[in-house]
Amino acid sequence: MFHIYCPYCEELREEEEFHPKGQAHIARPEEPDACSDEEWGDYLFFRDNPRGIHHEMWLHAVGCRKFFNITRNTVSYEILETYKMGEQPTVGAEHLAREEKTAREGKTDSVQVAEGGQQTVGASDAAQASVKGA
Amino acid sequence: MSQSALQPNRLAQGGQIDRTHALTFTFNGRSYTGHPGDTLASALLANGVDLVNRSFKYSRPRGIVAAGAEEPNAVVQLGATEATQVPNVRATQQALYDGLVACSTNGWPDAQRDIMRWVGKLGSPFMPPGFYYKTFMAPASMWMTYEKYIRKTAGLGRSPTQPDPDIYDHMHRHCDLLVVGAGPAGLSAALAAARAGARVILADEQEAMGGSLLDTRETLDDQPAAQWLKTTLAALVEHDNVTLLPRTTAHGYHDHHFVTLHERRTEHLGDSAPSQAGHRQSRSRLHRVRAGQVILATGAHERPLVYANNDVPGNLLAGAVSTYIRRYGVVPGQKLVLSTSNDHAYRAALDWQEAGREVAAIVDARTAPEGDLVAQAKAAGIRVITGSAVIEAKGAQRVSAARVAAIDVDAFTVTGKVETLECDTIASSGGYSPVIHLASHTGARPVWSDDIIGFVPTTVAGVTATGGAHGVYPLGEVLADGVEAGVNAATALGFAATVNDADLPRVAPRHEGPACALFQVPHEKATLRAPKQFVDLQNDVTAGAIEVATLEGFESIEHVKRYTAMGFGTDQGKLGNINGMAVAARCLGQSIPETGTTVFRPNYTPVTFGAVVGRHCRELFDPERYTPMQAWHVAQGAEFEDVGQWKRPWYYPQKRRTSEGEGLETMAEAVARECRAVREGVGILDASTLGKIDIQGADAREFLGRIYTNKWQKLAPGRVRYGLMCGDDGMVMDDGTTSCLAENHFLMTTTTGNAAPVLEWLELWHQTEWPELEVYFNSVTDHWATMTVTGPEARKLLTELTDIDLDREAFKFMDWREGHVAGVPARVFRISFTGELAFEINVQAHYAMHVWEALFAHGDKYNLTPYGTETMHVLRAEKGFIIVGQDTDGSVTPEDLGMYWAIGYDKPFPWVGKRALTRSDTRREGRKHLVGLKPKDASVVLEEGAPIVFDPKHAIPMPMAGHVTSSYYSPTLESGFALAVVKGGHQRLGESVYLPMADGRVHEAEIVGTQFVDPKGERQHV
Amino acid sequence: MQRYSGFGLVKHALRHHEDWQRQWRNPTPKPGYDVIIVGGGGHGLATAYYLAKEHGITNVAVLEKGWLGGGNTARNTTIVRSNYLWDESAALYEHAMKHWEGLSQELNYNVMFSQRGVLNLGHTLQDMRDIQRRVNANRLNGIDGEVLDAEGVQSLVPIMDCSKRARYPVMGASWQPRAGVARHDAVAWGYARAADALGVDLLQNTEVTGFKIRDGQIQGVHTNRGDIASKTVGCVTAGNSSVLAGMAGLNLPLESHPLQALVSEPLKPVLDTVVMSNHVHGYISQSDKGDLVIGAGIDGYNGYGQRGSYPTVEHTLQAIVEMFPIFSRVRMNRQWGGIVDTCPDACPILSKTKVKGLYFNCGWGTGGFKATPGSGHVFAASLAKGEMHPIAAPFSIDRFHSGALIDEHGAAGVAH
Amino acid sequence: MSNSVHVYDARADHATVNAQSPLAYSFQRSGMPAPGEEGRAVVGERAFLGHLILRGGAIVLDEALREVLGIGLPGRPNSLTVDADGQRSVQWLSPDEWLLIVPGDETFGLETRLRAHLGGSHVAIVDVSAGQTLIELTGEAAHGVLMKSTVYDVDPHAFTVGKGVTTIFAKTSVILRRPDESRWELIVRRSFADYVYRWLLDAGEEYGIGVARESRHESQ
Repeated sequence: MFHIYCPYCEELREEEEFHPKGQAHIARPEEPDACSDEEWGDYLFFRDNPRGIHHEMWLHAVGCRKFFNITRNTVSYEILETYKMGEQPTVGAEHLAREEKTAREGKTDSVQVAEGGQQTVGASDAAQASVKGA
Repeated sequence: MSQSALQPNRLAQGGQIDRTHALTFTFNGRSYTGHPGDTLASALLANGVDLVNRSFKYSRPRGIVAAGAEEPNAVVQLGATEATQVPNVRATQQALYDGLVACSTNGWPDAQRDIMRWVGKLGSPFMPPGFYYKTFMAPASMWMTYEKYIRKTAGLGRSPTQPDPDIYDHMHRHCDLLVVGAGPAGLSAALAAARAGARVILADEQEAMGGSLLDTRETLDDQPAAQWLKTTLAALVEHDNVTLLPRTTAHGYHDHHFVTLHERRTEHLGDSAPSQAGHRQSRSRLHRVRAGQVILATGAHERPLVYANNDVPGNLLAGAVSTYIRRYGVVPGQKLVLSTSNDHAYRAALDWQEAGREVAAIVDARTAPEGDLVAQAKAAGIRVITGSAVIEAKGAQRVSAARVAAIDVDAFTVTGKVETLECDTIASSGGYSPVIHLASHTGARPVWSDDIIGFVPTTVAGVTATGGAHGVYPLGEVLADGVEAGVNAATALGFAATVNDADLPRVAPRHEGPACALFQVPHEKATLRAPKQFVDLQNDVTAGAIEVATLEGFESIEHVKRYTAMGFGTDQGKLGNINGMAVAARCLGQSIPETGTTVFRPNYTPVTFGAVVGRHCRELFDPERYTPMQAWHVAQGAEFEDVGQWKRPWYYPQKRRTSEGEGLETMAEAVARECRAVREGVGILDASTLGKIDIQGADAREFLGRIYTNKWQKLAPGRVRYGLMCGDDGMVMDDGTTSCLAENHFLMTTTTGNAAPVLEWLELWHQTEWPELEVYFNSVTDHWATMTVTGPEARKLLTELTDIDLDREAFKFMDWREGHVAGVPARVFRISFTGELAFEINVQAHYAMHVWEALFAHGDKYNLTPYGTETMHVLRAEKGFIIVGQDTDGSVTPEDLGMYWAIGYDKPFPWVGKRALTRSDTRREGRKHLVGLKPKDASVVLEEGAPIVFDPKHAIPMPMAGHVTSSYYSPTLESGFALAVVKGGHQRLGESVYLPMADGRVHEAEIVGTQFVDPKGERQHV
Repeated sequence: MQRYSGFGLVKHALRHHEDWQRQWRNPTPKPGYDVIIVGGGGHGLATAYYLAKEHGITNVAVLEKGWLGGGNTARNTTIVRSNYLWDESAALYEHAMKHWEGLSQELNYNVMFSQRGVLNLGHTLQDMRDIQRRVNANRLNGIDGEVLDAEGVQSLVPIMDCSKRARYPVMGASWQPRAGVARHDAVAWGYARAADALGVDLLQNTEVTGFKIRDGQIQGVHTNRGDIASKTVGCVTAGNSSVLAGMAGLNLPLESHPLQALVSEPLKPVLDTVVMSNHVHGYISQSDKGDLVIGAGIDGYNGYGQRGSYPTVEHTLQAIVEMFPIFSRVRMNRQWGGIVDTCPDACPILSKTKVKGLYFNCGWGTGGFKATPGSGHVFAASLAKGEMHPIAAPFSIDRFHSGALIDEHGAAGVAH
Repeated sequence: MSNSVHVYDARADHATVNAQSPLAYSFQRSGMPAPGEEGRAVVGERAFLGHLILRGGAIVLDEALREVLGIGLPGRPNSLTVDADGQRSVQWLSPDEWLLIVPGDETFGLETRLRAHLGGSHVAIVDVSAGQTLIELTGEAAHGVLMKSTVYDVDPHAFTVGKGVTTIFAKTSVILRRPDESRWELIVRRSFADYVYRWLLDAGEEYGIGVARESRHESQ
């Protein structure tokens, strides 16, 4: 059972408080009517399913009710970072190779956490821009 | 009678039992005595009970082999009453209590006289591994009969047939460091970390903490180990940052250092949990521990040697012999032969001799054993036979002799003449396997170590194995290893800690010679011809079976295990797995690490379902949600319907008098009465369960337009509108009304079951796609109680109680007003789900009962009738109003429902669900449409879920055109009617369809519109 | 192939079981095959068997990165039933059911298919509507089944709490008598042995590391044992399908989730049917060995770790004890997890791809085991003919673009 | 105050209206066992308080709150501020959400004054007073009762005074907080209150849990 750092509550909480919500950074097409059936189907149904580093969205359902993102290894289940909606991951697939190397040397970090920040969420233009670009 | 006559194998002194108290217990119908401190196993051995069970497949007699969690044979049925039966309890882990009743799990009429032994004896040659797969195939029709008899012979214990009188509970724990195992390593580690300031939990599965210290021959600081143990435990108790959990097994290691511990709180006290100070207590408790770091100090399990007839009662593990003698004061026999591959096991012979019984010989597979214990044994005059092993046990229901011969371990051959040594006990030791179970639960694969001749764990970050759990066995090293682990864990947690050698107790150094790698002992005959050499005693898996499996091409160890069932017992192969791998490796001509590794799944030892469930059962299985009017509904005798977690009144059966006397109305009668009341007078519904979401913000209106299919730009304050919500796949997901409370303020209602999902849905879109929109959503479902007053007389009734102008022009259909009802501030919404004049009254939930009762106080003269969800469904269906989830199923679009009026095709923003409506499949002809069905025979009420076909004469498979989604008898129409989805239904109005039923009847119905009553919608406008 | 029979067993016993034949060979890979099946689980082995048996294509290799039947075949709760709601699914699973009946004899390997019946319980009015709808649909599709009320359920399973005291009282059930359970490992082994006997090369410890594709046509696979050529490759790799598809530059609408199961300690026979409840969420049967075999739902996150989260197990046992209060003192022996590849509509994919000659059979979610013979049969026909078998055709990947989903998920809401 | 939001005093006059607290039915149905003599675990309902949800930016809300109520908005996650006489509190629920609890009859006045201060800011204030209730838990075994009920770490050293979280409680959610050394507070949703009450009595049975006599469940 996961122990998840909520970037809004700024502490580790039990998995039971959270709901997984699938792949992160799935942006709705700006102009749905301009999408082909294939593009729309891709948006609705086609998700990355990596064996390894995965960026996924979770909801702190019994908690602050905020959606946020997790970078997690889908094999070891190690959580490499959590970050707020609108932010970008700092850990990618290349991390896995590096991590495996460290693991062979007998040492791994347990949990890294992206820097937390602002107290308020929502209306800033910056947040809008980064979400749209996600 | 003297003590020894009562308990022939009980020593007069020694051990940690209380001889001043006798406990009486029953095994297989016979009464025995034991002492506090005994396990059921030690008490049985003390009483000279050799045969404790019959084996699973061959019905062979079996005795106690081990003294702990690894015991494969002594698996008993426990319980004095039917309700308190516990199947498959390991006698080695069951503390003795007064009045304990147990019996063998196999054997009829009992384990001693078992008649199945003849089947086992005669049949065993015909039961190679996989024999089920190779037979019972003809004739095919007979399999179910064969299976019935096969099943009867399977299983171990039996389930109780009555509900459990006990309760179980959970404790959620958090700590910096969890230490599993309170042997020397675990105790040292816990103390070191506690001293550094860490919050520590120390859990140990045994009745007493101490692990190997409870039966060791060694001294610490020149004192018996018990002294150091006592001091250390006392030191731990003094730390208020330490929680000690004895009788607590860590059975599952889950992700991120979440460990489940099972604490047997009362199993040592009796069949059923006694109450404590007048309060009920749980029988056992499951601790759900979230730890920062975990130290596994779980020790090691001794491996038996695999030799012929090694399952006859009287064959024990060498370490178990020492444990029974030193901890329980029980010598399980008169004359011992010890067969070993290592020094450590010698202590069994020394303990045996010191207990005053005879040691026939120590048979050592090594040619030149040279350790200190070897010297001690020789000095004690014990005969040591080197380069040899016990190759076969003799005896039927108890060992009578050991056949001993010189062997060549590497060549796997018997090299010398066989000598038969008379004895009644054979102890064996093939070395030790670290208990790596918990480490491997995390997915970490153990690796083979030639140094310790066993698998050692690899661990994920934050987990440390210490002591025997990673192959460190000498006591002095174990203690130091434990301290180091504790200090390292504390340091990693951020506490200042250092190793101080001065804290370590002195342990006299002891030289141990190297062990040899012996698993299966060679026999004069080839494995397949020799007497059975058991690898997995519980599942009756022999070395021969493994050899056959490899002959048949099962080369992966996983295949071997599955084909032979090795390791699938309740002991999960704690004794047998490594030996089995060694046999497979030998047969395949490869090394053990080449053959594979061994991975364990939770649980380490079995855990009672009840403990996993905790208090989440019966009345606390799932929350029951109530509206503020629940007490009233109960008092009125309502029948309830489960809607999500809510209890909603389904209908209110009233007393009625018939020719048979007084009774309650049937559901049909009650519903007909309630329906008529609404259509003709006035009814009232508790609609408080509807989801209610308060929406505020400058962009609230814009947001609604994006999330609903229909338009919201022009909805004025004071007005209400119906809204339909889709996923972006275009399928209907919810509906409800939303009221404009003020320009930037709306109140959305959702269906009862979708309240939480819809709120989450709104938040999802807001937080992830449109954070720029200024809007906030808050649930007010529980804050507002809702009651619907509906029917032609609704206005008259409400007028008596409100200051709101209810005039039809002043307060139009789809308006809302604020005012007072029964003196309580209220919002009243003129919306209708029944098609009748209707007012939905919202008041703060505190006052709901007050208003409800006031309405009834005034409602008498109008025959105000409470109605439940069933009547609500009938009335709405008569009007063609859908229920999402009943008339839709996740594959229905607004167009399929014919709700074009609720689709804002020309809204500027591409609202959620719009694009999907133009996919090729959503555009195609012949989709299923929602329509009304009028049965040709008005007395027929179609079955909900009934299939609809165009051609009822078509052969099976008969093409289906749709199904009935809602169907009722309408007291208003005096006819059955239904809603249904039918292929191309909107183009088929007036056509007939057929409903072929299971009983052979075929109903005919006409496709009609969905509005059956008042299709022009005049009544709600009155 | 050495035939198995009771008589043969006696013969072998007299010879101390020393001359049992291998059940399958351990061949060296050939440079090329007519057809390559990637994935040596039940579905892959069945596909290979039917290719050889029914289509005469024997130059076939099954490539398995580990051991045969070592994936979900080895980790499921062994339930077999065909009472699916939608015509397309019902046709597929009933096709499998017909093969199950008689499979032991066909393979000369007792897969212990026990038609002890499956109950799908209903606890709410909507459950009962859905049950009526499904059983009616099944009837028109020629699939056995009936709707039982609470009393009917009680008489079939006397040890279940069917009283009104329950939090969610049992209102009724659908009952499929022909459904049941089978011995999961034996299915893989039986197909393996029969396929091997027909000449199929079963290559264990052979991991596909890439595909060789030229001009949009599959040419073969790269493996840890060298390249192997074939113009027809069928991938049947369950939870690892996305990874494999990625190697071919394809994207599948799949997510791989942990699916957990658990068993009790072995007990004397106490439960003679399979009981499934979607509402209180748990399913249970008793194996011939005596274990209560209990299934849980999938975990919501993606995971290849063959383990899931503990609360899923807790909720499952809560459901079991709610339905069977007498099991409170029974003990849980072992739990484990499989990796199930799930589709958005909870239906499988049997499909061609953009790469000519490369086919996928995946997305079975929690319903794979029961489909094994049917899936293998129609997939083999599709590979042999180069056109999807009519029963397989609706399960094309295209449906996720057209919108023509077969929504067992949304509509039936029935656990597998 | 902007008229773009419908601000509405829906509180009735408790002198003339028979108000029922969320636990009223539970007290009637499950009874109110007396606490054991040592009072190791005692529950009580503090009914009819004013519960307001504040949504918006921390800075504007903090300013308004200081002005109107004299206490600041807790800025740190999972924290709680209580005023001098312990009657009014503000708790962080999420980065843009706080729970304000005040005596019931102050609720509407407070909302009105807050709105007046906030002007046209992008905020929301929602009265949820009748939708939830506050349950107090006291006694030395209170933390044992909570350990049996919630996944959150309730060790008094970890869950310090002034902390408050939304978390799992048995099979529902609660807001759990510790306003002072002697007291835990659970804020539960009305429709789940009966379940929470029954769970607490069950979990506390071994500690002799009982109900404080002063619990008010009928009109005050």
